[in-house]
This record gives sequence, C-alpha cells and structure tokens, in this order.
Amino acid sequence: MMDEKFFIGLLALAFVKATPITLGALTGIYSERSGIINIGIEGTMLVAAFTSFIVSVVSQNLWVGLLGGMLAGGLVSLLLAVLSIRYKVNQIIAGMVINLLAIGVTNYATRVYIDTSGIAGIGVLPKWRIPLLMDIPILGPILFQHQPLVYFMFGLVVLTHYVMFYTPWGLRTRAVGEHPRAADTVGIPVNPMRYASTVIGGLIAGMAGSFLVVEAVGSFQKMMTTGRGFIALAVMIFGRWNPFGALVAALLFGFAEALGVRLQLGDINNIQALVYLTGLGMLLGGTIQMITDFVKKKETRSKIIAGMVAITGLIAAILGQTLTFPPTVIPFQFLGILPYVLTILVLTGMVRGAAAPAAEGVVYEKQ
Amino acid sequence: MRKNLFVSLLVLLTIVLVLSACGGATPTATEKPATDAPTEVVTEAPTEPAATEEAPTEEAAGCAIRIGYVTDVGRIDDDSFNEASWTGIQQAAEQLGLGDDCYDYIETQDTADYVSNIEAFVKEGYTIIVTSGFLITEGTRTAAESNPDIKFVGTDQGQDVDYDGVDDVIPNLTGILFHEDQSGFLAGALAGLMTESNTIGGVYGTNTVPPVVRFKVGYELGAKHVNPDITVLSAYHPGTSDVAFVDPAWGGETAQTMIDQGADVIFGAGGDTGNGALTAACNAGLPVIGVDVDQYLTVPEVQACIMSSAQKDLVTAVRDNVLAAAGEGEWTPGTFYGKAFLAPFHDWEDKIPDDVKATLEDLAEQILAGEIVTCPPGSEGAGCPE
Amino acid sequence: MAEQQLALRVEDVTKRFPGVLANNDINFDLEKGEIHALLGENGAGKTTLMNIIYGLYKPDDGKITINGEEVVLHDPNDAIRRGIGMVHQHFMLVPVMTVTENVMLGNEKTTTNFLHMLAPLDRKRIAREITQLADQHNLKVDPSAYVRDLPVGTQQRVEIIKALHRGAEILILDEPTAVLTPQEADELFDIMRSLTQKGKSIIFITHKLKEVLAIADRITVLRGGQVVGSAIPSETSEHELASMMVGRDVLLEVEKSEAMPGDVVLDVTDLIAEDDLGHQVVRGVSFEVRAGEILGVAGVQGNGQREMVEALTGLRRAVGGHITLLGENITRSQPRHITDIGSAHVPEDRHKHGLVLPFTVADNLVLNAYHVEPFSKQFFVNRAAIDANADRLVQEFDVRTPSIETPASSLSGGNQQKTIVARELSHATVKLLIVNQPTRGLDVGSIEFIHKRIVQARDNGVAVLLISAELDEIMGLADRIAVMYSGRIVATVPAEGADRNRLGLLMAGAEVSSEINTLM
Amino acid sequence: MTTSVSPLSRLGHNLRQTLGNILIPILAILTSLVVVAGVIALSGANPLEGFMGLWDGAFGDGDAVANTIIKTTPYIFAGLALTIAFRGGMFNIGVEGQFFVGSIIATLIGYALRLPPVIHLIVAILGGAIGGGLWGAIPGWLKARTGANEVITTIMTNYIILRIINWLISPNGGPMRNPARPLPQTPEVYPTAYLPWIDFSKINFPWVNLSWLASATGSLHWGSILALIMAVIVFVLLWRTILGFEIRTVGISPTAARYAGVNVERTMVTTMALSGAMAGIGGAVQVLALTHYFSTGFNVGYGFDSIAVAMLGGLHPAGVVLAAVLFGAMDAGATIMQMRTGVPIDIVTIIQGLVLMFVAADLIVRQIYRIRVKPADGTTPVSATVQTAGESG
Repeated sequence: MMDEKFFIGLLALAFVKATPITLGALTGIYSERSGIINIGIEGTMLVAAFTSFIVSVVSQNLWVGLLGGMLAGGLVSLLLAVLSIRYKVNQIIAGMVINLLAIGVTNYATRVYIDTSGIAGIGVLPKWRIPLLMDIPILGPILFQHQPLVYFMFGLVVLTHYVMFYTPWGLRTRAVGEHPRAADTVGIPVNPMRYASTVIGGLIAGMAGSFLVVEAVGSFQKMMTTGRGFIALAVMIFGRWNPFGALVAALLFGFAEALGVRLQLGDINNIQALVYLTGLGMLLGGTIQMITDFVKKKETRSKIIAGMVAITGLIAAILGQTLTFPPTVIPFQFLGILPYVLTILVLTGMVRGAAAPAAEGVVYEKQ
Repeated sequence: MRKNLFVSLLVLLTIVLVLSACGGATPTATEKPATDAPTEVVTEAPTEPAATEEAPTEEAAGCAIRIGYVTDVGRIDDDSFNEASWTGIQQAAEQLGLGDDCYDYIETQDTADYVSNIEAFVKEGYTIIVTSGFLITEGTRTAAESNPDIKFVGTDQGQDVDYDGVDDVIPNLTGILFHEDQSGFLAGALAGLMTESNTIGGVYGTNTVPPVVRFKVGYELGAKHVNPDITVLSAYHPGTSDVAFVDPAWGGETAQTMIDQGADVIFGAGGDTGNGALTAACNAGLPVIGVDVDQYLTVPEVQACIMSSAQKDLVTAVRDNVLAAAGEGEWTPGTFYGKAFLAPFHDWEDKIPDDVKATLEDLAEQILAGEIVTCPPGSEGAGCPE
Repeated sequence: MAEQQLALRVEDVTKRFPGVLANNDINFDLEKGEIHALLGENGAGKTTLMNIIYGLYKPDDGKITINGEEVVLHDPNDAIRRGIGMVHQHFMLVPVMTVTENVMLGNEKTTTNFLHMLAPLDRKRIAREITQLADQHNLKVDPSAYVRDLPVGTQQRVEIIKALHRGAEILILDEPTAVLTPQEADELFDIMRSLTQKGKSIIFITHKLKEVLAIADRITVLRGGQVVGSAIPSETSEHELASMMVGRDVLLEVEKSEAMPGDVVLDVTDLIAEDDLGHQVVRGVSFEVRAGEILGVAGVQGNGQREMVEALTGLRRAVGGHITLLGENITRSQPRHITDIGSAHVPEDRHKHGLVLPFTVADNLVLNAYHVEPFSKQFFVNRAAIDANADRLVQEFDVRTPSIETPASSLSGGNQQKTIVARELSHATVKLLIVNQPTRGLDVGSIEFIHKRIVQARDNGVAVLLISAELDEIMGLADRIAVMYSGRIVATVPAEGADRNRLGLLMAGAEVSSEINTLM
Repeated sequence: MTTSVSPLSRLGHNLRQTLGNILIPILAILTSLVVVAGVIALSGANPLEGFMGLWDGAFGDGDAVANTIIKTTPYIFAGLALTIAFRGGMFNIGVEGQFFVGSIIATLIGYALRLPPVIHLIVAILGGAIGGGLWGAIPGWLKARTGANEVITTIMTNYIILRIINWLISPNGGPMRNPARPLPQTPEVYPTAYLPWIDFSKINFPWVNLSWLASATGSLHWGSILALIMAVIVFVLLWRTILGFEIRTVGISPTAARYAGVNVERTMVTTMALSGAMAGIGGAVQVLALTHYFSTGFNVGYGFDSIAVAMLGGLHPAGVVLAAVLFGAMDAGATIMQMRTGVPIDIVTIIQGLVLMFVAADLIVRQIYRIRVKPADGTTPVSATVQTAGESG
C-alpha cells in the first residue's frame, strides 16, 4: 500500500500545501529580519485573496489578478509598517488590528459587493509541466508538474536567500533588525529600510493570498485563509528566519497535513503507516544529524544519540512495513492536530532566543 | 497606584449614582423609565407561557403576517443552507404578498445566542418564525411551547422525536428534515456506474454535522450497490465547524489526493470546502457531483464537469411550510421530510448512457418504496433511524 | 592661511532638546594631525556635539566647516563622505555578523550602478582591504571572526578599521578607554599617535583627566552644554581641569578613616560560573570580605566580574565552588533568600536589574522588600507603609524627584542610582553590600554622594564588595584590592601603598609574581 | 526637589492623568464610528440609521439593555484574563482556547456528576477555572522552561483544543457526545448546576430598592454579577497583593524581577494559569447560564476580540468593564441594526478593529484632535511585552 505512488502523491501534495505557507513565512522573514514583528500575515493574505479575485474577474485575467492581490498585500503591510514605525504601536497589537480589519472588511465587502452581483471566478492557472524534467521518475511528478506559483515560491525562496545573505540590501536589512543604531551610524536609513522590507514582505503575502484564489480555488470565499497565515508564522520561527529553513518546515507541515488526509481515505492501515513513517523520519533525521555531527566534529555522545535514533527508526520502519497491524482508524481530528503539536515541540526544543533578530519589535528612535 | 484607586472610586461613584437615581425614581415612577415601561411589561414573555397579551405592537400593525428567520451559526449568504432557507422564505413572502418590512432575518453568531435571537422575533410580534440548523432544535422547541400562537418552522430539525419526556409533536412546530442519504445514494450509484477506474472519491465538511454524514453514508452505499468492487475514498475536513466548510483550498487538495489514488469521480459535500473539491476535480478534467442544491447553477465554474447534484430541495420545503403556516396549504406539525433527489444532468444529459439513467430511475423508485435501506441503523453520527 | 590647517571648525553651535539646552553656542576647532581632547562630565554635552558633527543630529543654530568648506550634514552619510569617522562609546557593531560584514555595512562597494544594492557582496575583497588597513596601522584583527566572539579591545579596533575603511580623515573617539586596561589604553594611544602622524586628526572625548594630560595636544572643557575653557596639557594640572569640568573645587580623594575589619561575612572558595553562552568565565575565584572593610575588585570589564556578582547574589547558578554568607552556604540559594539573610546589591545595570522603570519611585524603593512587613501582610501589600518608606528615603538620600509617585524612568541617572542605593542601604539587616560599577555615567555630585554612603556603610560595620572598572574609584575607596583577570583573582593587595602601574599590569594579565601573592 | 506632595495636588495630578486616559479611548471610538459611517455610506445605506439601529438594539429598551449585559459578560471575563496576562508580560493569544476548556469542563462536571444544588454549580465553575488555568499554564510553563514564544504556542494550543473538543463532542464516537441524539453537542447539565437568573423580586437591600427591576427577572443571570466581582478581585490581585506586585514586575522587566527576588519562571506560569482560569470561569458561566450544554459554534471569538477590550480598557479592570460594555452593546445592537437597516453585522468587526487601532495608535488620535496631554508614562507593560516576545523568538 505504501508504495512509490503513495509517497509521490503525498510529497507532490506537500509542495502544494507548503506553497502559501512558505510564501507567508517569507513575508515574515522580510519584515522580521528588518525588526518588524508581523502577526498580520493571515489578514494580509485574506485581503490579497479578496483583491485578486475582484481584479481577476474585472480584468478577466488571472495574472492581473495575481498582481492586484500582491499590490493589496503590499498596501496592507504598509499599514502595518505605518502603525509600527510611525505610530509606535505595539507590533503584536498592530498585527491583530490587521487581522481584525481584514476579516471585517473582506466579509463586509463580499456581502455588499460580491454576493449581490453573483460574479463568478474565471478558473485557475493551468499547470506548468516542465518539459523533460517532468519525465524524471519520482522527482518529475513531485516537483515539476505544478501550477506556476509553486515554482514562483521556489524562486522566491532562492531569491530571498540570495538577497538576505549575499547582497548589500540583505546585509543592511539584517543590520537594521539586529542593531538599528549601528546601521544608523553608518548612514543606513533605518526606518525606510523597515518600511521597504515590510512592504516587500506584504507583496509576497499578497502572492500567498492570491495563490488561494488564482491557483487553488478559482474564487474567493469568506475567511478562506483558515489560519494559514498563523501557520506561516510558526513555520518562519521553525525555520529560524531562514528561507530554506522555512521551506523545509512548511514541507514538513504540508506533509503532515497531507498525511492526515491520506490516512483518512481508508485504504491504509493508520497505525502501520504512522509507525512506518515515524521510523522513516527518525532514520532520516538521525542520519542527517550524525553526518553534521561528524562534519562539525561534535562530541561523541551526540553522535551516539543520533545513531541510536537512526537505528531505532530503521527498525521501526522495517517493522512497520512487515508486521500486520490490527485495523485501526485514528480520529481524524487527532491527525489534524499533528502539525500544531509538532510546532510546539520544535519551538520548545530550540535554544532560547536562537536566531530571532535582536531588535525585533523595538521601535527605533534616534537618541 | 493611586491613580488606579482613583479610577475605581470613580466607577464606584458612578454605579452608586446610577443606582440611587434609579432607586429614587421609583416613587415618581412616571419620569424616565416611562417610555420603556410598557414594552417591558409586554415583552415579559419567557417565564410566563401564557403571554397572550402579545397584542401586536405598533410596527407589526402594517403586516398581517410577519416572518422572522434565525440563521444557523454563520451568514445569511452562505451559498448553502441559510441562503436556501431564506430564499424559500422570500418566495413564500412574495406569494403571500408581504411587503419587505414584514419579513426579516437575524444572523446567529454564536450558539449561545439562538434563544435570544428567537426571543427578539417573539417580542417584535412576528407570527411565523423559521430557524435553521440542528443545533437550534431544542431552542425552537422551547420557544414553540412558550408561544403557542406563533408558528415555528425549523430546518434540519427532527421535531417528532421524543426527547426528555416531552410530547412528540407540538402543534405549532414543524421540523424539516431530508433523506440526504437517499440523494447521496443516487449520487453514489451514478458515480459507481460512471467510473472507469473503479475508484471514486467524496470530500466532506465535518463529521459532526449529521446531514453531511448522511450524504456520505448514502454515497458509499449507492456506489457499492451498483458496483460491489468499487473503492470509495472519503475524507472529512479535520477542522472545527467554523473552518470545515470554508476551506476550498483544502477541498481542492484533498480531491487531488483522491485523484492521485485513481479516483475519477469526485463528490463534494461540505459548503465551500466541497466546492473547492469540485473545482479542483473539474480542472483535472474529471466529472463531479455537487450537493444540496443544483450546483450546476450555483458553481458556474464547474458546469462542464458536473454530472448532477445530490439535491435536497430546501427552498421548496421552506416555502411550502411557511405558506402552510400562513394558512395556505396543509400545516403538518412534527417532522416534515423534504424531497431529496438527483438534480438534472444538464450538460451531461447526452454523455450519461441511457441504461445508467434507467438504473438510477429504478433505484429511486426502490428507495421511495422502501426496498433499499440508504441509511442503515448504526451509521455513527448520521442520525439514521434505529 | 590658518584656515587651511583646520580639519574641522564648529562655530556657535546650539542644540536644544525638549527641556534641555544640550549645546549652547559652542565653538570648537580641530587642526590637521592633532589630537584634540574634549573633556567634560557626563551630561556636559560632549556626545551631543559629536553627534552633530557626525550628522546624527541637526544643530538648531551655528555652522560647521570641514577642510575650509562650510557644510550641512543631513545624516551620517554626509559626514562619512566628508571624511569623518566615529568610534562610539557603545560599539556600533552587529554581534551576529563577521568583522568583514561589519566593516562593509553601508559601504559594500559592489558596483556603482543602480543595482548596487542587489549585486553580490564581495567579502573577499573587503577582507583583503581590512588586512591591508590592519597592517598599515598595526590593528590586528581576523576579518572572518564573528564580532560577538571578539574581546572588547579587538572590537574597538574593528570600529577604528570601519572608520578608516570609509576613508576617515577625522576620527572621533568617544570615551574609548572606558573598557580598556591601562596597558590597552596605552596601546590605543600609540595607535592614535601613529594615526596622527599619518595625517589623521582625532577628537578624543573623555572624562579621565590623566589620559587627557597624557595624549592630547589641546584640551577643550565642556560643562552644562557650554565651552568653559581650554588648555594645553603642559600648562595645566589635573586639579585645574577638574575644577573647570565640575565648576567648583572637587575632592579627588575620598575621605575615610582606617578600616576596622571584623568577622568574615562573605567567604568565597573556588567559585566557578559560566556566561550565557556556556563559557566558563569565572574560573575558581576565592576571597573573603570582613565586616567593616571594603574589598575592591579591580579589572577590565568582561573578565568575569558580572558573572561572579550574579553568582554571589543568586542571579546565576554557580557551576562549582562554595559561597558562604554569615556562616550559611548560599551557593545554590535563590536571590530572595540571599537578600533576606542580609545581602544588598547595587547592580551594574540599573535599567536592566536595579529598577522597574515604569514603576513609581515608591514602588522601586521596596522592589526587594515588598514581601516583608511592614510593606505587606499575608498576601496583601500595604500602600501606606510603602509610601511612608518612600517619603523617608527620598529625603534621607536626597533623591530629586517631583514626587514619590513619579515613574523612575523620568529621573536622571544620578537620582536613579541614588534610589537604588537608598533601597539597598535601607535594609534593616544589611551585613553585606555588593556594589557593581556604582558610579558609571554619573555626575560628580552624585559620585561623591554615593562614595560617601559606601564608606559610611563600611564604618557601620557592613562588609562591602566593590566592583569597578575605574581603577581610581577602587584605589580611592577600597581597603584591600583584588585584581580580576580572565575569570581569576590574580592578586589581592592592601590598598595602602598599592602601585597603580603594577595593578594595571595585573589587570592586563601580566605575569603574577610570587611577591604579590604573598601579600594576600 | 519635592519629598512629599500634598494629597490634594496628587489628586489633581491623577485627575488630569485619568482624564487623559479616558479621553483617548473615547475619541478613538468616535473616530472609528466616523470612518465606519463612511464605509456604510459607500455601500449606499444610511449610516445614521445604522447607528440608530445599533443603539436601539443595545440600549433601546429594558430587554435590549439586558441583552447587552448578557453579551458584555463574556467580554469582561476574557478581557480580565487578558489584563492579567498582559500585565504579567504574557501575550496570551490562547484565551480563546482557555475559554473553551472552561466551558467543556464545566459541562462535563454539570452532566457527569450528581451533586446538591449550589455545590454542583460551584464545583462546575471551579472545574472550569481549573481546566482553563491548566490549559493556560502549559504555554506559560513552556515559556518559563524553554523560552518558547507564547504568542506562537498559544495560537497552536488554540488549534489543538478546538480539534480535541470537536472530537469530544463529535456524534461519531466522541466521548462527550449526547448519546440521545446525533448532534455535535454534549448532554445537558443537571439543573443543579444551572447558573440561575437573577430574581429581582427577591432581592432586598436595606439601602436600595430593587423592586422596580422585578420585571427584569429572567433576563439577567448571576454570571454578570460574578464578572463584576471578578473585576474587583483582579484589581485587588494586581495592585494590592504581593503576587500582583510580582506579576506586574515580571511583566515590565523580568530581569529586574529576578534581581528583586521574584521567581520569574513560577510567576510566568502563575500569570498564565490565572489568566486561563479567568477565561475558564467565563466559559463555564456561558454554558451554565445560557445553553446548559456545549455544542459547536459556541462562544467563538471572545478570546480574540477581547484583546481589543483589554487594550481599550487600558489593561485596568474598571476600563475593561467599560470596554466590554461597548463590545457587548455592539454585538447586541448589531442584530437589530441588520434587521432594520440591512447594514451587515460585519461592520461591527470593522468598528472593533478600528477601535483597537486607534487606541493602540493613540498618536493618530492625538494628531487628529491636537491633544497635548502627555501620554501616561509607560504604565502598561505592552511595549515591554513586545521585547520579551521578541527576545525569546
């Protein structure tokens, strides 16, 4: 049952599910690396989804809709930046304001302007099957048969990594988020950088919101973000404010969610699958940890622990594949909890304060 | 610190002032509360069931009949349940020649508000009150008992079941139910007959909502009835009911999962979530089956793919019952079973083979004749008759 | 022309902040290749003036001339472009970035076209340039090291390189010796001299008289935002400068009588403690403090003093060793317990530890006693007792505040510190007083007051442990002096007859001679 | 230099401060209404009519007032819960979930146990408090032990508890389902655990005569009174007890608190537990007074909306009560507003968002109305909270 097809399906779906979450996390990375906490990603996405729908319907062009959604996201983030920087609002409160207003405004506008007019969506962006690459066994269907925004997401992850760590722009953004005064003293305009970074993040959140409309669904529904913006926030922390870290975390998240659905379908023994997959995860994680331990010349104890985890995982995986388990259906609500529990576990496992930009949430004022 | 003390003193002072002002007003009771007093007396209904002095207040005078609608938690324009009920009410009102002021709705935001929302209509002198949703079953029942002069219609509510030793049927209360399992069964049969891969899928809202469960039960039985070897993939949204019906992206992704598993017909039953599944499957070029209403009409994006919908005719049921409550038609206290059937095939009229159509018609007759059990006892959470 | 010789000229500069006239009609000039010292107390307006020159503030009035050209500086970029570089008192370095990244920040030199912000960084090239500059000016530093891993002395060098890398001709050094040993300071002076020989001009900001006399070519003294005088080192004295700086005669020495040491109050053996990153920074410290004496711990910042004090006060868990207070082992005790036994603590960082800034003065005055009678009973606090206590202490310790309901945040630094001292000394049961950097950043009046109180406490039989980076403060107050270097007490000597030079050498980690050890 | 100030001048100073503190929220509300009026007008409706409907629905007659009070009650509990948490520097986004836990535990005790009348009620409410408190203590403990950012963990615990409850009451085998009917709801609690309606005819204080209220019997429940009592208790807790002093100290400066001898970690957990307990009581009251059973769609949103309530109330119990009345009134009035004028209920969410924005960004309000009253100097720890939130990442 848990054959090649099973994994290909799960992984391909994990990438789709990870797309809006990763984009949302990139939003967080841009604003938080510059020192602005953004818990308004959810609201930003919602407004962007709404706008992209309206614009795509009016223009009868999904790409224009995407653009409209992105601009809306940028504008919402600008509001966040203005509240946080110009009006020195506590940034968590500012994020809550964004979320509240986004729900209120989109619900209100949907009811007053959309529901009465009965406009219909114009479909979704078609898949871009990448020639040649799509035919690679296993990898092809997982990676290269997606709709365009999935590829955009990959592109943005790479681009963000490049911008953040290999360009003056990123160097300055990070300096502003870590030690704004130091940046100021070398002539870097702290607050303009923060505005710019937050708005760029907003554009990306706009893409995340538009994804739901122009790629996933084809029309706007009230509250259709259903918490993806908050998950993105967790994923950003999970990934330690790094684009690739966020991507990996989002994939893990997407995989867990996809698995939750997949196990519900009833053709797979739930317990068996969980044992097998947990084993596989331990094997993978343990091995990677062991390799890094050797590369970084960590102490022996760490290597042994990693090795034991890997071996236990291997055993579990083999048992999971071979033993017969009594048929059990885990209540799907519990499968749904998985990603959230995982987030808490990872959060608590992280070293205190690791990687968070030092000046995050602190208003910069010239002395 | 002192400031805080001061603020609390201020508040205390205000409270005392207000209280003493009110207390002082008692002897000369005619001044300020005077305007409120009459309504207060009149509206003092809840504890005294015999509130017969429910003499129509002035606003009500313009309308002979006033219809109030209390929605299920959610909005009036939910493209689904609330909206259909409201449409039924509007049609009835039109037929009765009522003015716009004579019928109104209250959107319920929290189950804790059901009772007070019904009360609001009672107080304003409404003569017919429609409530939506199974969660309000009890609230509607209590209100009906307390206000025998008002006709109550509850959708998705079984109002003839003996709960807590209460009389089975209340004369001024009708609950509307549907055999979702029956239309679900037909949808399943259609899917089972049309599939080429022998695998079909169904994407549902949450399993805490009995009608949704009945759709699923019927769908699976129907498919297996016509095609015993078929694989039916089913998934509920894992979220709570506030999320489970509004997550079209999840619906779409789940449909995709099922398609990856070989499903070639997708049934979507879960509000926007289900619609998301329909859209995704349609984009993948597969036939789909909608739910609740004729979704060929409500989800224009999938017109090319939608074979039919497992329909329950809520609009008509509500309209007819409201009309009956207004004296036009037969008022049937207890539970009224509305019609549940397959919607027209529309664009698929020609693509569906005649023998399939014949089988479906045959099955429909058998179901109506009670020869096929579409909701077997023991289907957990479906509320099937035991 | 004489003008040609001037690197910088400031004329009639005035700067007002709400409620404060920070700079009042200041005139100041800097010749090419000279070291011009700007001397003044904290709050005299030195830093404001420098921030104006560096473009961080705009003056309300007056003009600035650089190399004979009148300029308006809108932001640091303008100043940097005109060859001004500044080494701030609190280093402006991003700890999580490398030396190279810090140096290139804002001056990345990628390309000149409009895409320069998004062009790839050339770390190798900048690292090469850093090495070049370092060789040229004898500033040893590893370009690929992370700043957070570098000792302060090295961080300072990074700051200087950062300025030079931007082509600075005029260097402003703001209190550069505050974090250095006397020997490191001497090294810095060498670097400064070599810089001026290569044609750079330096403004040297300080409040340390000895250093001014040692290095400056000219001295300008600031007080209350105004220039109150100028001098040439060879023609003035420490005492004269001090009077100019403070505006009255000051006692450079603290008056105190002979110590009368009593029983051992605090006994520390082999104390080991780690910093936040898990590095062992206190590595086997042993000493004792007796009632009625002041033990001064001298040492450059960052040699484990902070962690030692935190371990002594229960704020940090000791990894090893024993701490005994009044005969009780407190090695693993909580701060509350240690306080209750009779330890008082004036912390190093008054904003982080000593005060809850938004709280009122009254609340801050019971910050570690609110839980005992009379300030509370059972579960409830007693406002009346807290206010009465505040009224009394504010008077007794001369805390200048509009009212006891005023938030501590609106007090001046001196009054904030007095509030802390008042609280700590007002404990009924104080047997041990730990004071860490008690006068950092204060005006002379407050310094004198606090010094007097510390001596008074000693005379009342309190054991005092004084930790300070100011060697002068230690030598003025302590009865015995322990020198801390790299997590160890490298020597303990009687204050009387202690040799400044030798102490300096010890602080810098020079060989510990057996001769000094025997003096313990 | 002033060492002591006359009580009178202290009072005067405080009066001005208090006025300043009250002025801003009022202007914030006004400004929000003006903005919303524009939004309503844009949609073609008459804003004035809308507001009239809102007012009538909230205060139009005795029933409206009673309805407002009933809707105010949960906001008070949730607002107080947030006040405790925010004062203690904990950004408890989890009040929503803690509210649910309080409801579900109280329901469980209500139908699973058989106890004598008053005792049953007290046990049920206490159970709700303990349940909410424990659920709240988890993120507090995680933060104290590992530094896990409580904003994220509480968002996560919300998701988790919602789904657990969804399963508990699921007709598909949920352990707390009502076996008598296939609905996502629990059995009803026994009447012994009902939180009763206030019977005004039976209340006879010697100093006030409440008989004129007799007709209001059956429209107000004792939970509202409990909420007011809780407000007083929270005030005493925060400003008159040792624990309160510690909570506020930790809230502003954990480092200074540690220095002062406070057990910071324990205080964090305590703060979150108290906050969760307060929310739990609120949840319990809703069940025991109104529905008597728990079902899906119950009490949604109080935890989130009350962040605005707490902020609007200046993180002070008295302010929270007033702000809760505002929010309760808007909820109560919105129904009538929509019925009469067709202005959608969602407008209320917009008002609430705007109010929160203008209160938090008081600089905007000051600019619009050119107010010069100095902002109260850091009396709330919210800015400090951000730093703690950020530092633990």
